[in-house]
Amino acid sequence: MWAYVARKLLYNIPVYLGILFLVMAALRVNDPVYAFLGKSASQDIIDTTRREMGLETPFLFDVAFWRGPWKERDVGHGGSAMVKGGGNGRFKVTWTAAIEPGEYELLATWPEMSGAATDAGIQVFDSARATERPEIDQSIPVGEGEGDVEVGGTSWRQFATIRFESRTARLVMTNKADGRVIADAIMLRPTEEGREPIVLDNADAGDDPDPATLGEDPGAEALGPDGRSFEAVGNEWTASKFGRSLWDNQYFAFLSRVFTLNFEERSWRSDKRPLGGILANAIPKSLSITVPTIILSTIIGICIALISAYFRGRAADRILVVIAVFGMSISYLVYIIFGQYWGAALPQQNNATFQPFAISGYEGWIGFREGGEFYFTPGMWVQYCLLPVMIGVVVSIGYDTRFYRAVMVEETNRDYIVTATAKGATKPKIMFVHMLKNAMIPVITRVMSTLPFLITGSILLEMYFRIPGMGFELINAINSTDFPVVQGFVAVLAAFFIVTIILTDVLYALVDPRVRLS
Amino acid sequence: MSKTNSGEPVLKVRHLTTRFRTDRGVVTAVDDVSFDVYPGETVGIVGESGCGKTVTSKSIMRLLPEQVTIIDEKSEIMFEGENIARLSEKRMREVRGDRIAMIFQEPMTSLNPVFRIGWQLDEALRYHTKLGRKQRRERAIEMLKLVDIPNPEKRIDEYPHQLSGGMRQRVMIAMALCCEPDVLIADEPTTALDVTIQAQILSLMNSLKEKLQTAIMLITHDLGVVAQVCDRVVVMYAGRVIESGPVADIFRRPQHPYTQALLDSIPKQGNKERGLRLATIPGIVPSLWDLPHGCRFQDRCKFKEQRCVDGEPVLEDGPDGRPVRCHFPLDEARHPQHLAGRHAEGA
Amino acid sequence: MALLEVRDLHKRFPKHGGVLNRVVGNVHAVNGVSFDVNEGEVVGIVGESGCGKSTLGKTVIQLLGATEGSIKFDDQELTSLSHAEMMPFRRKMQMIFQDPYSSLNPRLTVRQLLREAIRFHKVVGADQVEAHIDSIIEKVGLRPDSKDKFPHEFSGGQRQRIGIARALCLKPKFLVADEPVSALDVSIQAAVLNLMMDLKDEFGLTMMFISHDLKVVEHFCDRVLVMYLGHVVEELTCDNLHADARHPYTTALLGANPIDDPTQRRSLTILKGDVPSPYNPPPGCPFTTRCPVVKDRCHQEMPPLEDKDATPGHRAACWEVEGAGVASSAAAGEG
Amino acid sequence: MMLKRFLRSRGMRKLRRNRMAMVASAVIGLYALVALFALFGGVSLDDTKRRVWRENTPGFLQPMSKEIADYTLDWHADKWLRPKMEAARRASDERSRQFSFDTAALGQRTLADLPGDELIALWDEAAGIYDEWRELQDTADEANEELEFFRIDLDAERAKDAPDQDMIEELEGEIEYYEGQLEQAARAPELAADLRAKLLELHPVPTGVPGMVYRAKLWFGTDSKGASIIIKGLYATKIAFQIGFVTAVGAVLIGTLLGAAAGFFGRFVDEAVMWIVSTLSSIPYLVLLAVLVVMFRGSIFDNEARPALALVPLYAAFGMTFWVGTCRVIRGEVMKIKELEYVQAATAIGFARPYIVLRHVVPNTVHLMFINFSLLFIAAIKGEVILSFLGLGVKGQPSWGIMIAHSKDQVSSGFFWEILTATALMFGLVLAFNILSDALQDAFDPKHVS
Repeated sequence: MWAYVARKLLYNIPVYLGILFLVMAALRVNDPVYAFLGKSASQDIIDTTRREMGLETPFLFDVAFWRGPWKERDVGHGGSAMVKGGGNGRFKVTWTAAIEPGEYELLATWPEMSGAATDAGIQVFDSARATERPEIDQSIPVGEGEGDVEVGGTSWRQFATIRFESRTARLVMTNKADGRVIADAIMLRPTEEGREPIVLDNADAGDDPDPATLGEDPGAEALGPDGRSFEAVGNEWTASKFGRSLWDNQYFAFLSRVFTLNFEERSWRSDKRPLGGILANAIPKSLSITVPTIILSTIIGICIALISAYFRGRAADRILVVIAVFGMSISYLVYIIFGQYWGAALPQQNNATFQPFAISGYEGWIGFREGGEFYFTPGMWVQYCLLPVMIGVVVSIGYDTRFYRAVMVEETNRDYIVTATAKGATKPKIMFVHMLKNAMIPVITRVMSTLPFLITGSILLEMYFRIPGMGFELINAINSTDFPVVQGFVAVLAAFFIVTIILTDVLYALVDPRVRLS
Repeated sequence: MSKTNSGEPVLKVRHLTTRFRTDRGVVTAVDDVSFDVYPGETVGIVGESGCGKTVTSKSIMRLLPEQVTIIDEKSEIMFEGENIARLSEKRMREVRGDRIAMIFQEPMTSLNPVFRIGWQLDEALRYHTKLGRKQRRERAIEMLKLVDIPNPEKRIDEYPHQLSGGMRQRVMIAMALCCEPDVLIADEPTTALDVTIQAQILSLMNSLKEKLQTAIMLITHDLGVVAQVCDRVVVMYAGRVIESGPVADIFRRPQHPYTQALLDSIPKQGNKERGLRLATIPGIVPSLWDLPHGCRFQDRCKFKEQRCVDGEPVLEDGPDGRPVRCHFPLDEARHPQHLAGRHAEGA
Repeated sequence: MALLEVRDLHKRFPKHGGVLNRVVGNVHAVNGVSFDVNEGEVVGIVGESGCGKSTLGKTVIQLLGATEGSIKFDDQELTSLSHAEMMPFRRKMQMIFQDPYSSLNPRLTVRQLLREAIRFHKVVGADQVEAHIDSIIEKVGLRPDSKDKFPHEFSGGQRQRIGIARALCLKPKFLVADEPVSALDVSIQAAVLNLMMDLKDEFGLTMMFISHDLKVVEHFCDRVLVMYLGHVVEELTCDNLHADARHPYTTALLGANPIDDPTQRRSLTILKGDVPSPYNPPPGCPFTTRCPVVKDRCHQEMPPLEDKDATPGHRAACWEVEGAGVASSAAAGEG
Repeated sequence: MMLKRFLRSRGMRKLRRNRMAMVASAVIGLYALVALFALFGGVSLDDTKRRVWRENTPGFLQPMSKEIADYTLDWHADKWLRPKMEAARRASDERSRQFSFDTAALGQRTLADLPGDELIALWDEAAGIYDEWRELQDTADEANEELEFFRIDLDAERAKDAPDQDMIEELEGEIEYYEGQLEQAARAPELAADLRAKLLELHPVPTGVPGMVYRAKLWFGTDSKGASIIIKGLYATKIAFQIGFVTAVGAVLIGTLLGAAAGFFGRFVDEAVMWIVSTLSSIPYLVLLAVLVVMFRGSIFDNEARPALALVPLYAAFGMTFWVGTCRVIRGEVMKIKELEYVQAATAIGFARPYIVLRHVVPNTVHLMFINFSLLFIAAIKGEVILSFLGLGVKGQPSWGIMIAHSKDQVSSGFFWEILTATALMFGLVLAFNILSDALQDAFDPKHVS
């Protein structure tokens, strides 16, 4: 039997990974950074926020699937140039060079292409200090613009003169432009005479100048053998000249956090609450609604089913079936609206003496106060949770009764019931002893299959009665693309789901001897 | 051989008629069935599928679902001087399992899969006797020994799925006989079993009948089993009893054409002639919804005459002094060629 | 030359268990069976449930792939054929099934059922398909108007006739009948058996008749193979089955069969115990757990299936049955 | 062809005998007709937005109390007609004046077809009566209020042991004055009647067919924007049918294909399909939907302007989650059928496996497809309600979910017409499908017990 449980566990691991992948991928279709910063934020802020959020590493292997990476063309200086269509600046190239401090003229050259951008901007950094961001009109081919110069057989366009204090010059060009941006070669020509100009071509390869080190001064070793490097971010797939380990991505980072059970990750929303904290106070709220609902509706469901099966075919049975079907045909939301109206709003309106339920909201009824002192006030539970629980039970009774009735009635047709009758057993004896134990198997299946959805609580009830349970937090987190909370919750939920699947099998073994020993 | 039918029958069934309410209207599954069962005797109820033999047995035990079953007022099931057809449900429960017990065809599904053998065995004892837990367990183990189940002490705590088909049928028999009922109704007990296991069960039932003096009402479609085990036979066709009597007479000199045709259609053992064709009965059993006026076997009967079409024959004593329901019952004189070849000499 | 030659056929079903659902054991449904079927002959396969007779039938016509051993049909080895190469043989070898209620597709009328098979194998020209259907239906004794009815509109016996029609419409040479009459009442059983006999003679069919009922096999077949737990324990002709039977299991089977004559009432030979579980068969001869004449040698070695007495083709696999030749040493004995 | 065979099968004959099932299918047919009628122009999107009367008027059964009658009259004259007529008066040319007149129309109830000037003259008269009536109303209200205070003071004064006489006289004088005012106001109802007649003259209720249509629109009252609830209900029926049908067909098809493939071909196909099924079914249904909607946010599907496109996220959401149930059921059934003898017979004849799946296996699961279709139809409709409430579902057009969600606040103020209409319409359709799916299960599934 334990081999069976182990196999089930092994089988569910890929399912678990599948769940996390599905949710994380779905959330990342729209770039979350823009959801937070809006469209207009500058490239720089975008980069820093992206790193804070841990989004700078690729999701899995950063297949920029339909965005397409920088395309390499074998034209232009040094036999190659990189081209990227205009966009929101997510794709950028960086030229880095080790230089002697001093004033330099910056010249650029690129192969002529149709649809080139008119405002291709290059942000120049003096090590970490951002200097100017001149724009080049690449639609005018090099050589035809005024002021273009001929150096070493290729024509260049001078676009800025900058004084550098540090020993590193870094030029960053993004695809935030109105047309195609062409990144080919840059020349730094010192204004003082007698010093050689430095040519940076997109073919140079740096060792591993991690863009994350944009802030510090990349030491010499970070640059290529001749002190130059070129790297195109958002383009790891093709042009990334430095290797990124396969495991260095958001998915595995998250998985490592899950399997080491650390919940320190902070919510992105303003209050930056730790995930563990949110979970800790959300789960009890959800449970205080769904656990009573499940217990009550199962018990009531089974009782009604037993009555219905007992009077099978007679009036009582038909009435119960009709009520169940009628109940199921009304939407869950209508029950909630009228439930809240009659339960809470009406008594309050004509300020009836007996006002049992609050219209919405939640007060802790059990737990530890700040001082660690334990409190248990059932009155609070009645006031805030009993109404949603009753609504939940009323709604699920229709479904439960039909299911359990079908199970009971099916059991009554089994041969062993006829044998028991032939032995002289009374009808209640048959129902409550023979049949009930056999019926436990489908009952367990049903109850256990709703167990994992316990902790998300009834999302609708929580949203409507504004009880900040796990479902409520989850939906809000999703709407505000609060990745850590969403991912954390889904991880916990999926884990809980797999645990209940295993638990179901264990319970089967307890109830059904055939499973235990086979 | 058959018991001498001295004294009162333990079970007297007179004009038993059972109808079912279906969405196509009311249908009569068992029509005016009468027969007796004497103490210590095995009566075989024989007939092809759909002839009402199982409905007859379940009507006696009132195991059919109440809402759809109508047992006609004129049905009489006399047992211990009472018409148990009219008994209240409460009184009937006292009879079931204690005075009349029943075993079924599918050993695989007739036992409750989630309860131990021991629990199910002493359930009847719990209902009908005042025995304490320990005595009940001893009684149960004793019964398991009686039905030749090896090491019963271990088996009693096992679950039904741990036993083979034959073993389960033995448990069923033990369960039925633990209150020493007067009548055991066995509804096709060996049909689902293999031949060798069937042999074991049949011989067990025979030996128990001797030991416990229980009358057995055996429902089957296998004429071999009937010949092997039964003392008297009741042949049914389309819900009606068409012939009954001691087993030797029925097999030797069947009076109803259907019985005779049934016997002929069984492949003979022993001397084998190449390419011998079996006797068959043309046509199919009439549907209970549109029964023909007159004799129900008329469309398939070789000896059909106009009288068979006009009126239905009544179950009355034929030339051999045995009840038969046919206007022209077979007898030596009129149908020598049919009866002569019947088992004159040994196999 | 025999139409069908089966040599040392094995069929094993893997049993899965353990954490990784690996194969932890094998059920030997068919365990080294060898036999021949000559043209026009009817060979019976008899045995209790779980003895592998159905599996043998399905493996012979390649419904199930054989694990080991060779099956030669018309002198062509079947086990190595691809799906396409198997096609002509599919047509020549057909099967009749047991349960009338699940052997016919409930959504197809009789005409569609037959037309589908005929057109697939192009048994007759496109224009004669209807005529061919009518003739087959008439041959199996069904009313012509039943062509456009659904299976649920027929009785058990009639459905078996449709099953037979489906097999015959391809004009096969070899027919495997897997318990064709077991689910029918005695009178209908007789009618279907007669029909099968007529068709055998008319079409000159060679048949393999699988059943658990010895009376039916004795009546219908020329020769019979008695199987027990995947092995053939005895092979003999049916002419005088009762007298010829030598293997203890066969005699037990015959003895346990209640014959329909009260005057012949005799105590049925009782075999104690149950068929052992196929998951762990007993060592040596499989019948050791129930055999009335078991010796310790039976536990050690599996007795080979060999000729035991003068009558040709009468073979038995049992140490206790004196061999026709010298006291049979282990090595002797056929394949 | 397959359908013909299916219709003649045993199950369908049993189904036809089940009266309840026939009634249910008739009801569904009726709903389908309404949906088709609405689809082919019967009820257009802006029909559902056009104002027919004042906000939140109750439906046909509720009697009009006096206050509501006065309030309605006041709304009709002052809030509805006044701005239109004043605009018409100020209109420079004939065309814009006519335009103002047209805006005064309430659905089929247009202004009387008299020349412009006469209309304005009529309106002036009506305005005069209205002003006078209004004034009387105000004085009456004020008088009542004052009287109440003074009476209290008077009683209090009298109850004192040393009542101050001149105070009492003064109070009695005030009371007398205001009672006089009330008498004058007694004429108010009469004035109201004149005003109502005048307005009817100016803005007559249409007769004949448009009259019937107009009255029909008011049967179930109007919503918070004055639009007819019954029209919104009918349009929502179309939406519900659309959502239910597309989702159910899509889910059943995907579910059947994958289920049949997994069930018949087993091993790898089975493992892969069951992995997807387990993954999708272990995320709570609403969480998955919310995530999907975030995926579509900002895309072309996410704007009110094009309501048809706004449904795509809903379909995607349902599409991803609903097929899972069908897939499991069909897979179980196919695995059972695969072992049956008629499939083995087909293999024996030599048909290729895919042919056997399509010809012999899948047709025998048709009954399960129908059962699942009706179950999923219901699930889609009920799912839409919840999604619309959470703001993730239908956008830009009325649906039952939108109607129920919007009516949340109306309920607390006692106005139930919108929520009851939506619930009643939905109840009818969902109940019919429930009964039908039960009947289908009885007719086809031997094991199922009603």
